[in-house]
Amino acid sequence: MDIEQLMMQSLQLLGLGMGAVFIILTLLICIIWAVSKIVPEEQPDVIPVPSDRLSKPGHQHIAAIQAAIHKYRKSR
Amino acid sequence: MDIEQLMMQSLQLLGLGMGAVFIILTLLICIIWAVSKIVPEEQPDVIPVPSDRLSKPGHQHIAAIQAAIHKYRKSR
Amino acid sequence: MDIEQLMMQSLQLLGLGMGAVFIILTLLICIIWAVSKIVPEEQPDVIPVPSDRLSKPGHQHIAAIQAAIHKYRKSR
Amino acid sequence: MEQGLLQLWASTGLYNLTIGQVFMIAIGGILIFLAISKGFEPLLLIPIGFGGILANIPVAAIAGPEGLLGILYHSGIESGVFPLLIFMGVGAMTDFGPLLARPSLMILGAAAQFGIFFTLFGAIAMNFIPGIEFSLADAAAIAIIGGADGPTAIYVASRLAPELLGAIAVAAYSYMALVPIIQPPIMKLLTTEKERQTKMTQLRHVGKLEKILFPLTLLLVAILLLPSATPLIGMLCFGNLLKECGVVDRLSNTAKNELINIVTIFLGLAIGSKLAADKFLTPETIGILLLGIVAFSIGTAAGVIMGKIMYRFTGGEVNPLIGAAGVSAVPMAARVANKVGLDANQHNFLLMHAMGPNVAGVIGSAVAAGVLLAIVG
Amino acid sequence: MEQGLLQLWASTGLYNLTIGQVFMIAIGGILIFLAISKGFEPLLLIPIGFGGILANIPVAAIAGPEGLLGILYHSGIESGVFPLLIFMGVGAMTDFGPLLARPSLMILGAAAQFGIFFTLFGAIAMNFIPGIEFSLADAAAIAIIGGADGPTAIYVASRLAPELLGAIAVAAYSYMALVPIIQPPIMKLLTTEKERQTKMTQLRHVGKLEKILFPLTLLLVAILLLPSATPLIGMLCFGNLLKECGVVDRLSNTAKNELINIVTIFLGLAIGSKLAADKFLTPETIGILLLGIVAFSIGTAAGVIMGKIMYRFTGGEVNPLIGAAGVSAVPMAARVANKVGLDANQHNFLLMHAMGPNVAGVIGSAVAAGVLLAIVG
Amino acid sequence: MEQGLLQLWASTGLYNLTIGQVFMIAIGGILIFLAISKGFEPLLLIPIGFGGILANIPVAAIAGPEGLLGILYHSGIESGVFPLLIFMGVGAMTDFGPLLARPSLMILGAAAQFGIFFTLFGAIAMNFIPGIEFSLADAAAIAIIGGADGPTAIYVASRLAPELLGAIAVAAYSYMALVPIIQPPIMKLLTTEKERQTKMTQLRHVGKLEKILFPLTLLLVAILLLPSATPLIGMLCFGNLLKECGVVDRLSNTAKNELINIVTIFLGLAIGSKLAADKFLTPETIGILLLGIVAFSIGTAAGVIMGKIMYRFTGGEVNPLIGAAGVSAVPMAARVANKVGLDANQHNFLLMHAMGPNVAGVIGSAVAAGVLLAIVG
Ligand code: NA
Ligand code: NA
Ligand code: NA
Repeated sequence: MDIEQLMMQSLQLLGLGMGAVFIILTLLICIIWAVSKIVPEEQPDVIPVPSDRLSKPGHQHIAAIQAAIHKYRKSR
Repeated sequence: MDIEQLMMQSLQLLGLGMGAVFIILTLLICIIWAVSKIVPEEQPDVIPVPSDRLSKPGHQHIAAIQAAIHKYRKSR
Repeated sequence: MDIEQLMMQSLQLLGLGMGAVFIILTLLICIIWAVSKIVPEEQPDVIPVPSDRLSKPGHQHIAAIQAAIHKYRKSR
Repeated sequence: MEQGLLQLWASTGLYNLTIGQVFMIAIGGILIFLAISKGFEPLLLIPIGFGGILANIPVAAIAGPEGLLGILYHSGIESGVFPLLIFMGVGAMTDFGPLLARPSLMILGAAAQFGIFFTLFGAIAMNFIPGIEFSLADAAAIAIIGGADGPTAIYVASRLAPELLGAIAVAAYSYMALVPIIQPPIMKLLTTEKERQTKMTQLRHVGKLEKILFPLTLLLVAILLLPSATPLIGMLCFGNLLKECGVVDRLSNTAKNELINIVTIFLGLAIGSKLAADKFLTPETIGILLLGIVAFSIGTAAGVIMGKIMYRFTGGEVNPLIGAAGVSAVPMAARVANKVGLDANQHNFLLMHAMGPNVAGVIGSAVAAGVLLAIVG
Repeated sequence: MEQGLLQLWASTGLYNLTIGQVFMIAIGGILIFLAISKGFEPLLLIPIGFGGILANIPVAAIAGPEGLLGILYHSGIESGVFPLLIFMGVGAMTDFGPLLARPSLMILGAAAQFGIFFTLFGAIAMNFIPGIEFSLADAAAIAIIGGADGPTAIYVASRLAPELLGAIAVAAYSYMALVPIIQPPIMKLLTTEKERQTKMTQLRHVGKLEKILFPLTLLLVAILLLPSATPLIGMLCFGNLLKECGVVDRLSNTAKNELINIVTIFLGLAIGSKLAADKFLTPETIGILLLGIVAFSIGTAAGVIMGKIMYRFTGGEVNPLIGAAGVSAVPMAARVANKVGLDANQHNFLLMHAMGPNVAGVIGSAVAAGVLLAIVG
Repeated sequence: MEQGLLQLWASTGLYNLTIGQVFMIAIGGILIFLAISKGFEPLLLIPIGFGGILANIPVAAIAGPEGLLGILYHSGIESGVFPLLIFMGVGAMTDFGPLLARPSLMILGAAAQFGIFFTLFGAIAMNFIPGIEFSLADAAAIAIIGGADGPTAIYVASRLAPELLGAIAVAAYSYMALVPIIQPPIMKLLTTEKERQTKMTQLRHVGKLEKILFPLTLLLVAILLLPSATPLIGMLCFGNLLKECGVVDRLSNTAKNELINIVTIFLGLAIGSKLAADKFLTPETIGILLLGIVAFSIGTAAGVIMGKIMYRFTGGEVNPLIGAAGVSAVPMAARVANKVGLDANQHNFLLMHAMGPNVAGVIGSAVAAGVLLAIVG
């Protein structure tokens, strides 16, 4: 196959390929959009914002600590 | 092979198979029973029941907390 | 091949093999030594020794506990 | 350009899909749907369902001998490697303690294997229906569905009737997932309220040494009496020995986690490769699905009836419900026995008591598989 | 003894090394150096570089058909298994949420594939240079470098031009590592300061059901329109379904951790086996390296230009910089878009907005790969 | 029915077991027993022992070419893949720091390889015994037991004398397990109390860069001087580079955990396949077991004697005991050196000092393996 023919083929592939990519991704956009309309909206899980600024080390630790302090306070 | 013959064979397999299953599992029962008699009985590991109801978050945490509180108490 | 010939060959292998092992490992010693001279010396990471003897259960826990106690102390 | 467009069009699914493929893709989707929304054995039905979809895609030949699924099937299932590795992982996960604590309950795990051999007979009887023609090997492979044990069914089917493997695997896992629906009516039909309320005494403590000796003992018995079952039983025992011996935890952890996960993914996809429309959509498949549910039901019934016999003989010390757990389907069947027991008596916890027959059922079906492989294979 | 010494001497590297092998060992060392000291895609360039060194050792034949690298290459890359398993792992890691939140941005991931097809044309044009002779299959395999997606490039190259695989893989991963250097000048050249300062509105929350449906939808579209892309897209979707369905976490965790790590090690070493001097040191390799950078640049430019078009059409709602992320190179390209955005406006966080086009780029290059495989393969 | 019963009976182990198989099953049991109750290299001896049992089961043909063990052997050991992957994992686990801190101690790891070459001579001398006929390749494969390094022994044996692999692997791992029993008497015999009490100065700190450069340097030396050792040394260095470079921790963690665990299970089972009675119960096996202990003892002695020489030359700065660690058997031999040192002086901690010669021994035996493969292979 001579180079001109190959170049024609590759030009053709450029057209077909970009066409296929755009068609398929556009179709996907439409479907995703449609699905998002059909599917009942879901509330994002609200993460309770701890009022305590100390929350970093993990809730369980804090809970344990508060319990310990509470107990200590009572035991006096 | 005609179907009647196959059915005879499958009936025979039913007998042989259930026989083998029962013989082998019964033999296992006997062996397990014998082994359990021979092997010296082992005491189950007794897990010490913590008197403190707070033990959920893990002993180390509690230990740390108690130490901290103890230290604080002393430091006053 | 008769046994004498094999024994000659194995003696020869003994010489060649131990020679190769010593040459290669000696060469490595030289290279390692040279590299250690060329490479700038690196200070070992000094691990800060905590003055607090309580540090076993992990710094974060301690931090949390101290913060909790601090808060409690203030809140009184 | 037109030529290229035509070539591209001729390579689309729209151009190439057959009705059968569309149908099978839908079946794959349904398996996935059931697995996700109903929790039906998701670890296997999601890979199988997805593999089934991939296997029915035209042009791509993913299930062909050079496609990913074909390669996985050839190297892992045709060879028997995957089910054996799964069995090793199952061994590394299984605690035989409850079985060792009360070994007599193993007899329930034996009785439930009646489902297998009855179904073998039923599969042969199906040959009277025109259009269905099961050989003895086919019938044996189908019957093993009654063992309610996935890897055993796949291993036997891959040896005796590879062309039926897809349907057998789907049937086995589907019915295992359906255990909570299939078993309770049978259990209630065959037992009285009083029987179901039977409480059982606490299990004795089983020592470490007994647990270490068990896999070795089991293997020894299998070697002496039924070597054809030793690939399956051997790997089960190997995994269990790794677990119980206590000195190679890094191996047993890998066997029951990463390794079994990897093999599960590959196994599921590879089974999916057998859901290709041209192989799956046959009268045989319908026969297999029918026989599978018969096998499960008969196995359950046989286990419960043996439970009733033990109830009678022990003077009411054994709750017949735990006989249903003898089919295997670990741990689902034991949970079902527990639940039906709780329905009859709120304070009746049968779970640990049902675990013994449950794991005995695994051994029982491996033994049954050994018989089938020895005589039919 | 002299004979033995001679035999030993004749087996040394000093006696056997060719100039080409020395050169390639140095190249392997450079890849490793760049990976370690500059952080250039170390997960792949270290195994590839090391594999390249091993492949160029005389006498040992590690890359030969019976050597470790040769075995890994034959069983994992020639078969297509490794890149597909990597794709499964990538699927199990990828969150398609940002793409689902604003699907219109997928068009940016489509535009960036222009780099692939333009390079295909460029590779063919290179045939005018004497000494270089690329077939259409070669050109397609080279062009896919423009997809900026490692496993896709390896998969396509292993199918269309296995003899070029080493150079293509090295080019693909090297340029992916160089994204922070290649892309910013192009992005700045094509956009105005005002465009770069564009802030984007927060993404909507995407529900679990949408995330579960997406991989199935994507696979369905691929089945209907482009089955030749389904091995790649199928495994991506499978991994993603494992992740999103929420009922098989142990499988998705294994797919995205241990399994992908194992395959990455093997894949890297196996690619290294294609760096053997006699196969790698050819004029074609230089051509491939040149074409690769062209592909990346054109892809980036095309993405940015499409971004400018969207900026115009949406009345300034879309920052054109995120178009550059459409080439894939996940997540590097998205981070680059974010960084260039921050340079223009300190409060402009584009990362999540760029993730949509970024993962769309993965899909886009898989689609492009499908077209190439369908027409050229 | 009688026919069926006869067929079933003819398939039992009771009918088929040979005396040799019973004996080998017992051997497998003993290996497992020693591994569990005495802690003898359990990670390998449990899989090897269990594999040995499985390999001697009649009828099932688990070690045959289509059985699980046969498949594992063919794909993992015959190919050399498993020992090389183990070596990669070993590399990812090994800290060469102590060796780099005091490189001169490597000479101890060189001296201990005398065990290998002396045993080679001994194996050939055994040919004077009627009934034993070792070729040079056989003798070399047996001699490598003296390297006290499992994967090296398996790799060399699989290349030079696959029919002896079972006995060689069992001997290598058994004697490695017996190091705490074999070595101390030899060490005490050859050293004076004063020598054993020698304290050594603390090791210097070794920087990160030196640690990264070492595997590359080692590989380079092997490439130049002994390419036939590069499969082993290369994978060791690759694993170590993954560990030390610090940018691919997910790969090095997988290499030294899940991957090495999986390969260890498979390798052990596959070696077990070579314990089949008809292949294992030969006069050669007894010869191998004898030669193996000779190899270990001579290697230990050579290391200690070189230690004494260094003690003399350095004016008492080197404790000769650490010479025994030069045989490899990482980290057991280093621990033994430490223990014998503690016995002589309660405050004498030699562990880190012995680690240098210990890992040098691994390199030394890989070098020795390279020589054998280059000249005999
Ligand atoms: Na069962
Ligand atoms: Na792309
Ligand atoms: Na050694």
